[in-house]
Amino acid sequence: MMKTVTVQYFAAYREAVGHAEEQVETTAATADALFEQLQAMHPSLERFEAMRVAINDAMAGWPDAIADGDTVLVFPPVAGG
Amino acid sequence: MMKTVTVQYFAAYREAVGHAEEQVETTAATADALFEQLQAMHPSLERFEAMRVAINDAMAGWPDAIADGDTVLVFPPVAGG
Amino acid sequence: MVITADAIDPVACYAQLQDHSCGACVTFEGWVRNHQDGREVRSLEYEVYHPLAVSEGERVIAEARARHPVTHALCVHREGHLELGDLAVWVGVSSPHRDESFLAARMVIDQIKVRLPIWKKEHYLDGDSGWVNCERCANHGHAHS
Amino acid sequence: MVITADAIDPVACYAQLQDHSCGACVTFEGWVRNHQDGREVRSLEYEVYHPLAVSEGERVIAEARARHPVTHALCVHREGHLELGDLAVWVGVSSPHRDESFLAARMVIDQIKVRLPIWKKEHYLDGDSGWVNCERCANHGHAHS
Repeated sequence: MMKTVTVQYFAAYREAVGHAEEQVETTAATADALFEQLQAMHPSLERFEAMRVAINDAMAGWPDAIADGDTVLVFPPVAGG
Repeated sequence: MMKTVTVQYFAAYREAVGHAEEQVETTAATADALFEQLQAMHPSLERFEAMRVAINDAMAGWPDAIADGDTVLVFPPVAGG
Repeated sequence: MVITADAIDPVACYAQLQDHSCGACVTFEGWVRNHQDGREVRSLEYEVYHPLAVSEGERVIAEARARHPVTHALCVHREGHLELGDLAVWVGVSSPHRDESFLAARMVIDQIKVRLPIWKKEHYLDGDSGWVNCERCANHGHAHS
Repeated sequence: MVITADAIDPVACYAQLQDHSCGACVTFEGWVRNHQDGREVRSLEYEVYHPLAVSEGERVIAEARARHPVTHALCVHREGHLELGDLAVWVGVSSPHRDESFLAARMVIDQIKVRLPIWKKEHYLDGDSGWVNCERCANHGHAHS
């Protein structure tokens, strides 16, 4: 089923992609499948073990489902402190 | 052999004995034996496992020897911090 | 959990920990250091995603308090441009006895560093700059302060 | 190692830890607490035997630095009369990375409390007062902050 989600990129990912936000049409069932599609769209988007995802401003897991209208935040490895 | 040592008492021991310093004539070979003599002189002087001794301004052990003219510091259990 | 673009005032933060029922106070400060993995650092930027940095920071503090019962626990993190020696993160804890304060402070900073959506870009003395990967990042594993 | 009859100024102490090679700073403060073993405390006195408190304190700091290499490590302890909330002891450490600072600060305060010739007399709200035995004292074993 085709969904439209808003994807937001941060820090190194924003610089790799070249913009902070985009609308993406996708059939991906999970955040992880969506990330694969994003990598196909942006070959510079590197996969890291420590990358994280949030859906609608809540921390989520990569196997979590995504729904039409979701905002998906793609976080490269964090480095606070 | 009879020796003369200066004994200094601190905190709870000073209050138990009633003064901070005294000259003591002793035949005690060690600090521990001297403490037994001090307890005989001052029954209020309580033995604690955590009590410590210093000889001539250096931390010492209770089995350490004492010599004529030494200054022996008798420390009740410490409680810094 | 506070995220601020202004310089952190550790004295003002510390005042919030004071409590006559507490005999112990532990603070941790993260400072901008002049070297990282053998490179000389000139300055850095923190990028923070506020909504989740605050909520995840509050969760970290609540978890630390649940495991190590302390009376007060606070954390403040900078965002924006920082110079060498600047205070990047402040963690402060107070409790009746010291064991809980040490353990809670350590747990808070350890978790803050790996869980909050905060990213650090280092500017090097040689003119180069780069995003720092987190300390548990498998691809570029190395220890930070 | 500093023993002082004046109020400890944590900001002045802290300034001595600052160093651009350090990314971490841990401080421990011991405060006068309003309760001890179920009794309400009003104030206290510290008695210190200076020559050995200073030399033993320097030894404690040197041992902590040998085990946990840190860049700066300082300890200041009060003597005399202290009121509730007063700063009784301050330990501060800075190092490139945080692990060493946490471990050294903890080791310094743990050893300061059991090794330095410092005694604490508590004045209780009920008018009574008494010398506190050290936290490892077998006769009256109990934990302090």
